[in-house]
Amino acid sequence: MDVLIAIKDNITVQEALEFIQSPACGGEVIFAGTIRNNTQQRPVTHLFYECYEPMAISEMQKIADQVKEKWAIQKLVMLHAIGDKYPGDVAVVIAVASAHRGIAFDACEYVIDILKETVPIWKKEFFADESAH
Amino acid sequence: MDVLIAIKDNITVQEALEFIQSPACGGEVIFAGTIRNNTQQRPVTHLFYECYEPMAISEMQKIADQVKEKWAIQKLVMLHAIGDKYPGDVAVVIAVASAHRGIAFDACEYVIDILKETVPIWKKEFFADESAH
Amino acid sequence: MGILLFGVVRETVGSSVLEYPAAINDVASLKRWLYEEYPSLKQLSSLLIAVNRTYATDNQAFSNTDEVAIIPPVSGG
Amino acid sequence: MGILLFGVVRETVGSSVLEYPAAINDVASLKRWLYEEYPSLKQLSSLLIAVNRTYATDNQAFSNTDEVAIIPPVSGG
Repeated sequence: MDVLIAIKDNITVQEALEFIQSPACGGEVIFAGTIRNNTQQRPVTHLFYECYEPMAISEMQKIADQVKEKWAIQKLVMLHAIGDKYPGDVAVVIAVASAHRGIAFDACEYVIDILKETVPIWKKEFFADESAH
Repeated sequence: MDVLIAIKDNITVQEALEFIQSPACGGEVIFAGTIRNNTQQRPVTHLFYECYEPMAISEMQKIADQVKEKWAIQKLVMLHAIGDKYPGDVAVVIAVASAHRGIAFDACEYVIDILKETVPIWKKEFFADESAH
Repeated sequence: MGILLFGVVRETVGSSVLEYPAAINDVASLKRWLYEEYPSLKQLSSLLIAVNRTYATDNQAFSNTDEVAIIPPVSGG
Repeated sequence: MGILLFGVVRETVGSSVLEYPAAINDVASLKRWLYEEYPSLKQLSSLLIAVNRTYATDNQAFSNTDEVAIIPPVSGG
């Protein structure tokens, strides 16, 4: 399994797609998490993401190891953005390619679920009413 | 729910992404089906896709209607390519955007599963040993 | 208007339109007629008929003003 | 080397590094010490400690040569 893991200021779906494209794989599943303009109906102006980078990379690698154990996946990409992010910006991209689509869906959803539970990245939301959370 | 349905010679993940991007949606799930260079270990040179276009569009619209009934999805794209396709080419793209990711995964997988069962599109595989199936 | 053919059925018949067979006016009789004329179609895992771009059940009637199509197993995606 | 702080813990303490507290050499005592010094941390739904970039259990020991970090509830994605 080929793996691309990165945490940086700006990420795109396109770079994930480029990494996973392979004529040996028939099914590609991509999850993109973008900044919403509201949280529980409250207008959001922007978010700030910070991370404990070496541990975050290490936890992402552990998730990749689990994927490799569980499924016959050929390519896996995990990208996370940090810094100030505005509505519409891409915060996270998970991309999976495999010969068959069912496991690509399972693996992609697993990765984003576990990433949100274990990877030390934190977001702070800034609301239009000038409060922050 | 905004819907984009198209059957044409060439399709890209990018056009699907552009349609579904919305600051109101936090989760985007995309499935891309690409031409594999083999089928059950037999090398494939190319595929030819044909369709019964008006009925295919109508069946795709029915799937969109089902998605709208079942889930709170904001955007749905269903693209299928026709004609000669070579390994690595994109044959089908399904893209879904919603406020929450779980239903985006469910809806995206549902759409590709049902599309493969009901939409009148046919592929013919051409193998390296010059046979066709 | 003839009957529209696609994929392996088109290849079997050697044409993308089949002339409307006389005295055939429901789905079940059309299928029987097809299997008699083109016995190799029996090998397909399914053979559906669409009437006016909608999958039809065996007992559905149609006339030569309807758009009828033979749908071999689909394989999109 | 101090103890690394992130997110709401960094904001509560007012610094991204906390000086290594004397006589603290396991995860459970570090947590007890943090809750005493910064009682508002008790409101967090979880507070984990990482030792050398790995989540640590309560009984894990460490020394000031280890990389220790306080991990408030993560919220990536």
